[in-house]
Amino acid sequence: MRSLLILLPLAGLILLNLPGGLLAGLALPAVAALAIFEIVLAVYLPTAAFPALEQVQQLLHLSTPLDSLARVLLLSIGIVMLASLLVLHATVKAQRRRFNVANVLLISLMGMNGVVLVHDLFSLYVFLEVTSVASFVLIASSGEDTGLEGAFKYLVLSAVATVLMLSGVAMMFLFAGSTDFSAVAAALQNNSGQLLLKIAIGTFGCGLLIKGGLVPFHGWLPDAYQSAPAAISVLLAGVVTKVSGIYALFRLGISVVGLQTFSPVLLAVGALSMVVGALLALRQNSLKRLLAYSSVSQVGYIVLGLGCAGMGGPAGKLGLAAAIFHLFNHTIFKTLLFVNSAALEQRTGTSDMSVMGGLGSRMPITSTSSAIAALSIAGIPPLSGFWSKLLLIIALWQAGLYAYASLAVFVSVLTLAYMLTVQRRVFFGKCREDLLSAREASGGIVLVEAALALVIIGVGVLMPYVMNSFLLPLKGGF
Amino acid sequence: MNNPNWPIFAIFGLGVVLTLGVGFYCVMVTRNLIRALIGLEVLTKAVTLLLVLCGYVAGRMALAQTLAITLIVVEVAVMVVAVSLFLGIFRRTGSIRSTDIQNLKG
Amino acid sequence: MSAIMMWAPILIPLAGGLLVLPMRGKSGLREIVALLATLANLVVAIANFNSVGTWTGQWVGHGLDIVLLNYQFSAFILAAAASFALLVCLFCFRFMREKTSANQFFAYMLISLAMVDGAVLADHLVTLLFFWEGLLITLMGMIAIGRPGAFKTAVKAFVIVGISDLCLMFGMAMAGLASGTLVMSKMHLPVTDAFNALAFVLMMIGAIAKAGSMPFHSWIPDAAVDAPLPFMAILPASLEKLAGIYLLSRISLDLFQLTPESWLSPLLMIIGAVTILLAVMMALIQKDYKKLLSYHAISQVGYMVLGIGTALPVGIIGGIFHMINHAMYKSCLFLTGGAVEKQAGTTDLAKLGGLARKMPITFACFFVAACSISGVPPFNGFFSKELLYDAALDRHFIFYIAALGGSFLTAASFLKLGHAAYFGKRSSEHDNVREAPITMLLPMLVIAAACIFFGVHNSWPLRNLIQPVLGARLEGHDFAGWPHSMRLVWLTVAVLAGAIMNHIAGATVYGSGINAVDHIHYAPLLKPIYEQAERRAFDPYEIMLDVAAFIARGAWSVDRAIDWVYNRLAVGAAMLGSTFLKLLHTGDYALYVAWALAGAAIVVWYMVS
Amino acid sequence: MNALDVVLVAALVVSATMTVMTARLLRAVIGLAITSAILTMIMFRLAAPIAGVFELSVCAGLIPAIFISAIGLTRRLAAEELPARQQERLRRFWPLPVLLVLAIIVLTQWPLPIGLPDSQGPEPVTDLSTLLWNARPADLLAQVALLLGGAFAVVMLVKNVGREHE
Amino acid sequence: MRSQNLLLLVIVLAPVLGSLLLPLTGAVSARLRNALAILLVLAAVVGSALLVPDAMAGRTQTFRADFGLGINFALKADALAVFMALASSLISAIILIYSTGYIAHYANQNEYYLMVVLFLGAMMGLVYSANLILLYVFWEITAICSWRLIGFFREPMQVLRADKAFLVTVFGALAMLLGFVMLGSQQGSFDMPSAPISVALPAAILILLGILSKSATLPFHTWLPDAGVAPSPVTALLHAAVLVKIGVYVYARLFVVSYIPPEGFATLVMAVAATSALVSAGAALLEHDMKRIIAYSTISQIGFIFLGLAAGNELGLAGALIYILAHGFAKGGLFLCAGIIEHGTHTKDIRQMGGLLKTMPVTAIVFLFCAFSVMGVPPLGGFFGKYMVISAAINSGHLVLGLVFLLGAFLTVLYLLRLFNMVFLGESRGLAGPEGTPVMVGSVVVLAALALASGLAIYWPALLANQAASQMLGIAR
Repeated sequence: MRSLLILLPLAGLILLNLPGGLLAGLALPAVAALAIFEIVLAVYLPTAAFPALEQVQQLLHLSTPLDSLARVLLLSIGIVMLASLLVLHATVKAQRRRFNVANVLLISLMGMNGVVLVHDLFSLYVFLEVTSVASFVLIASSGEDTGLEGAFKYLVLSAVATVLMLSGVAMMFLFAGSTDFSAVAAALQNNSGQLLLKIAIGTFGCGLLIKGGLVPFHGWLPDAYQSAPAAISVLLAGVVTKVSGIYALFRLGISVVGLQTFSPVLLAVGALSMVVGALLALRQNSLKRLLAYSSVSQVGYIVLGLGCAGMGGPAGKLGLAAAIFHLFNHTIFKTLLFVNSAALEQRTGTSDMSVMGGLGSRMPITSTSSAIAALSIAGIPPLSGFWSKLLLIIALWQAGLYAYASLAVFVSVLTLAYMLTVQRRVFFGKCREDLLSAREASGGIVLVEAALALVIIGVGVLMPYVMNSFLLPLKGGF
Repeated sequence: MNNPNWPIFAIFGLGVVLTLGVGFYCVMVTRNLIRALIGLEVLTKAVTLLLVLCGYVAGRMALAQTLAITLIVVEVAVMVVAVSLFLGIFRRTGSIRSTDIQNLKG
Repeated sequence: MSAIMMWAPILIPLAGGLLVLPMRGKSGLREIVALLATLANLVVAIANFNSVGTWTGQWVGHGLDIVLLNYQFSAFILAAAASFALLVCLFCFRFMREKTSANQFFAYMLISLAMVDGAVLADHLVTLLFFWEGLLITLMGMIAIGRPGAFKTAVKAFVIVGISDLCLMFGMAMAGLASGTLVMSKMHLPVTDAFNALAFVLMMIGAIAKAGSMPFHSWIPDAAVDAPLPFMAILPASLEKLAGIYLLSRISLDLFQLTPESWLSPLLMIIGAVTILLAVMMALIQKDYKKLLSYHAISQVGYMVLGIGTALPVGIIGGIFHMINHAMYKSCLFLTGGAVEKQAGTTDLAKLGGLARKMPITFACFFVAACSISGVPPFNGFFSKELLYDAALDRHFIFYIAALGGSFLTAASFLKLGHAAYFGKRSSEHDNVREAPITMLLPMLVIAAACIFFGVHNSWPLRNLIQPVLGARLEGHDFAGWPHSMRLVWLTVAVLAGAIMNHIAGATVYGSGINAVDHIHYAPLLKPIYEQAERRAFDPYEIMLDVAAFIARGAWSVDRAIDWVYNRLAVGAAMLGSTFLKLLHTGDYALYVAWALAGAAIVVWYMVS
Repeated sequence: MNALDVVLVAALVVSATMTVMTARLLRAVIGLAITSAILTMIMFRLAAPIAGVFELSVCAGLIPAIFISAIGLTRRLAAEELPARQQERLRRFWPLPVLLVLAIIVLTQWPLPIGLPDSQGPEPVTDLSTLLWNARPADLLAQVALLLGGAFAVVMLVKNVGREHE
Repeated sequence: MRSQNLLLLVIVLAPVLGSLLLPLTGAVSARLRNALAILLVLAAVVGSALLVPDAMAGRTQTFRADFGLGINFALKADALAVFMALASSLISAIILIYSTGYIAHYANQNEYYLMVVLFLGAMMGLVYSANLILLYVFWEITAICSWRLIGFFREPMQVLRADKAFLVTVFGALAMLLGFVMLGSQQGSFDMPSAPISVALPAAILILLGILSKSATLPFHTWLPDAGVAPSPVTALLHAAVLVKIGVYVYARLFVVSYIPPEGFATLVMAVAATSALVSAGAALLEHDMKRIIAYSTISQIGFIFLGLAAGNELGLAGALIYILAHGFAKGGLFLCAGIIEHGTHTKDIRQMGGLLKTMPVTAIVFLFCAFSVMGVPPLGGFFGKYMVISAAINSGHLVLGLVFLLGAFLTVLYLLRLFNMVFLGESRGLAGPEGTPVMVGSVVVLAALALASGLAIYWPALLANQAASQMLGIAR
């Protein structure tokens, strides 16, 4: 089943580009169909029961091919891809560009699926590269010079990341004689004191941190997010960096290296990202750039949870659960925020907040959904973001990481501050004269906004059920 | 250091480290976008060498060659994209200087 | 004693008041209702006079119950209050006829009466406080319905009395803690330790502020001008004095055991002496009938406070006797003022004159009351003052001199008032002034008669009403009859004679009664002080407002400083950090690569080490 | 220590250094090709002939060609700017050889506690084509996707941009 | 499951879930929406009232559903909760009725009703909550609602103030959350313990920060006067009836009922409250903005409530509860009066007002009566509350702090009368608005009547308050 996730996009890609352009008109529906297929697969894949987080415990020897972490990611990829497509449909009208972008989206989809599914370090690298290449093209697809600039910076940093990762892969390969996760994991256990392996873990990890855009490896991220076309920034922020950076880091930590070896690094980097990202987001004029820094900050939370997981014990398990949960939540609300930004871009032609104001009355659904996402990202109950942050804080506290827990708590204030700035400058307030003619965004975007907002509220309010089915397996440790 | 391959690993490893240094230095220092891409290429060379070297030392030459070939293909694809971006930038801005692509900042 | 009778003095006026309140317009019904209510109240008060009874009711819990106790002292005060209320009501029958706000006046008056009755009957501190503070609203209301702008004075009165009532509240809470009970008849606290002394002082503030002593007096002269005149007769002149001095006596005698040795006794005496002198000095120079009287209403409180402050039986008896005497002659005086105002249309002394012919009965009443207040034998004021002199001299002659000096000035000011209003040249505007109607005269006459009765036959009130209050503390003394010390009587007479001579001299020099005391008014040292006082520079209210404003400015700066921390400091710090970080992001990818490599170097170094 | 190995490594490093330091971009690209050629030799030395061939054909052939065409498209500019930038580039790049020498000294004089694994026995699969086609099919698929991505990059970024300008 | 337990669920969920229907209803008919909103709030009133007999009998209703990790949906209705719920829902209902008159001419009414009813629902949830995390959830829902409501008029300054209020309260709330996490780690669950257990000082301080920020007590108070830019019913709701009482309620719930604070903690709280009472009273004396003055007054009065709670004896607890009730009525009335005045004169600057007694006599009288209650003048309810808390402070041995509060009470008299003076008395300065609509005036009259009734009929609320106080202290009656 899961090989379909890699094969189908490729097949689609080839079919769409058959000579004569017979099927060219089906580009968008094809991608949409694949995304839906992916969502369905993620939810209903029969190999394991969905609420199977107990498997996290067994992840170190990875008995099942598809754990719930991968499943969460597949689900996120499907959802975000669908959202991105709808935004693409609404924002890009030129048929040719639409077709091209849809093709590259397929490449990206395949790359991400590959990243999630493979169990080989080198294959992981290859698929990361597929995802990245697709991203470069997508970011630059508008042809604007900012897009090219952002893509080029991403490319340079990504190449550096590649070098770092490959160095790590090579050195692990040296010891394991293979690049398979289990073989490398075994080699790492048998050769625990080896300098080269330590360097390898360090460089590979740093490569992933660059891909994930964590401070101080984040330089490319705001530029790329800001400059990407609306639909692409949705995809980038929603899943691409999560999959290529954060998921790979999870995978590395869980399946290969053992989180405990570098959890202090993760904690420090996570905390730094949290604070720096939030501070940077405070003073931005571009909504997308602000959201990009917000991503940096929120990814910091996720990595903090991952670091907490490395502390081991029941608190570590809770931390891992919290990190995965926050990863999912962040995917949803950050996607929603970027869709909001796309809606604004559609109606005002810019993402510069200094020319907006009081659009709440003109774009009620955009405004409401954006408020919901903003509150969720700031960790205000009863929305989804609160619960993941809460679990994270509980985990950090129980792991004895009091300073990190306090920091995580108080960065929420900064988060709320910049999110309120967005609300204030864009939606909440008197409508500007020149924006009185603005309308609600087009149907597809509104649909996405409403759906994602409902997901946020639903996960938040139905947290008991999410907890029962998703987190309770860890209760024994509490 | 008991491994019979140690001298080979040491000398080529030194080569890898130095080449990596050259590449990173180039990427960070140059203001010319093409030269930056050349720097990245140098980096890739170093990594390819490291991969092959590790395969050689580990006695996994077949796999190492496979990986190296894949790596080369990836390298080509990335470079094609990079040069496309470069050309795009050149056409839009008329410049090949990295100082001219600093519009996104702050 | 039945619960109904127990509650009747409270409920009858209250019901009457609530009934009257909606009666707008000019119907005579409200006067009748008010009259009936006060009459019924008097009947009840008399019926209750000799009975003793308690009533206890669950209220808030935690020992905060309603406890009423009717005993000799409270019955006496109730009866007195009821009498004055009835008389003032009668007076108002005509006086308030044309006023549209009369319904409010009667309502407030009746409710005030109910509150005073409740406060006097209360045997539980919280019950007392409930009624005591309840008086605030009616006080405010009664002043507010006066002439336009009176509301400001009402607010002033409210602030002063309200703040002192808060002190009373606090003192009560302290006393309750010290004694373990809030039931007044069970409290017997020594005032030796600081805690109890503070409690006493705070409760005393409440009591003397209600009575109108300095430094809580300054609303009274303002109210005299702004409020309807019967208000002055009923509240500051009688009911509030009754209540205030009643409470002062209770806390000095029952709740706390005030002894002459305690430092609180001189404190009270000093307050009393200062009040006597300063207020009468102010009274002396007033050019308005009502305002002059109002300063006397303050000054006379000084005597009572002084008397009770001596903590000697003779002083306390004198104080309480002076309280009832003062209530009589002062309400009588205010009523004459009311009659003059009603008939002559003004109370400005400069415009009045020669009214003795036109309004002989009013003048007669005025004369009796003025003699009483000046302490002329054999009117009632003379006897109570003699007791007070006795007590003051017993403690320290300085207090005696203050009291005597007060008497001198009192006499002088009433000579001036009488001369200016009832004699001297007659203004042509007042040609058609006629004697007041009978409903107004009757109360005055009754009170004037009572003044004479209480003076000539002082053994009745003293033996039946006042001396029992002291009970065992009286130690068998009997202060009825002619004063013991003839020496003091002669001194008093000499002072009165001096006052008359002073007046004659002044009136001759300045040519009119109203200016008879100008030599004091414009005396070298006093003149600037008087000027300042007229400008309210010494008004404790104004001073308190200044102090409050000072505190407020301090608080305000603290508040703004805290706000600055939020609005400027916190935001500024975040913005500074943000700006700094933004500057680091130059947009140069080489820099970003350098960061990433540096980060990687640190991470690898950490992993290796 | 084999002298040939030292020569090869030295050649590689010197070639790479020359590549990044040379004044003209065209020469830099040629330097890159030479570097690739040296790497090919090293690969032969390390018993990786097939990968070496790929390296030679792709990295010494294809990639320089791409670069040269790109430089050709921007030649006018590169030539104009050359004299002005030369001084600056020298200032930027002179520390590189110094740093390299320093690094060589440090790395050779400071023995790092580097351990190598023991021999891990014979390789399970030695047939390259089996490995490439059967063991790593995902990589192959990814390569296809990557190449398509490159193609789309050219289509979207080079071709279309040109068309918009026309 | 007994019907009372389900009733508990209904009280909480009816307004919370029902509020979400309001925008939909509003799309159909504004009148229907208003009616539904009032109905939902009345459901909470009636439901809470139905719980009174049980509460009086000392029976505690509970509803719980366990969700793991110690985060449970647990509701509990003891006398304290019932008292608080009844007081706040009753006041909210009146304010809501007033709103139908006040808000009728503004945009965003759907949002307004949604937020107000949701707010009340969250308040109910908070009051009945028996789990720390559940409490926190409802706590923050109220913050969200107040954020939207404060910025209701959408002017830049108002939105900024809304953000400020939100940020400050969230800052405190997050500190509190950290405290909760500490407690949770200590006791292994986030359920409030049935028998009080002691709590460490850091956790207590952190939780206190949250409480202070929500209750607008020094040094987190300045958002409250700033929030006076909100529509008057909202300020009434936030400042008077519900929002600021959340803090004191949680103090009572946590530090009196559920946990034993460390030694000296109560004195600290009292000192903070005393400073707060004094500083804000002083500020109120200098302020010129009508609603800011009343807001400062609220801050000051909250100090008195804290005094009663921190005194910790039965008298103080009962007094604080009565204070909460009386202050809710009176301050609600004051804010709504301010709303009528603002509606009529279109200004909040008292220096421009004067002589409004003539044009707004009913408002003036109501204002005065509510002010009397706040000052503590009998026979209004504020009298008993003030006496009881001050007495309790003295009884607990804090005489000096009591004297500070006495000074605060003086200033209360001064600033309220100054306000009355400036607004209603004196010469008119050209601003002479008409009396409000009948609904608005009727609402304030009802509030004033309740303020009066809460004093005259103190016996009945006192019964419940005393029951709550003794239950809080674990004294069997």
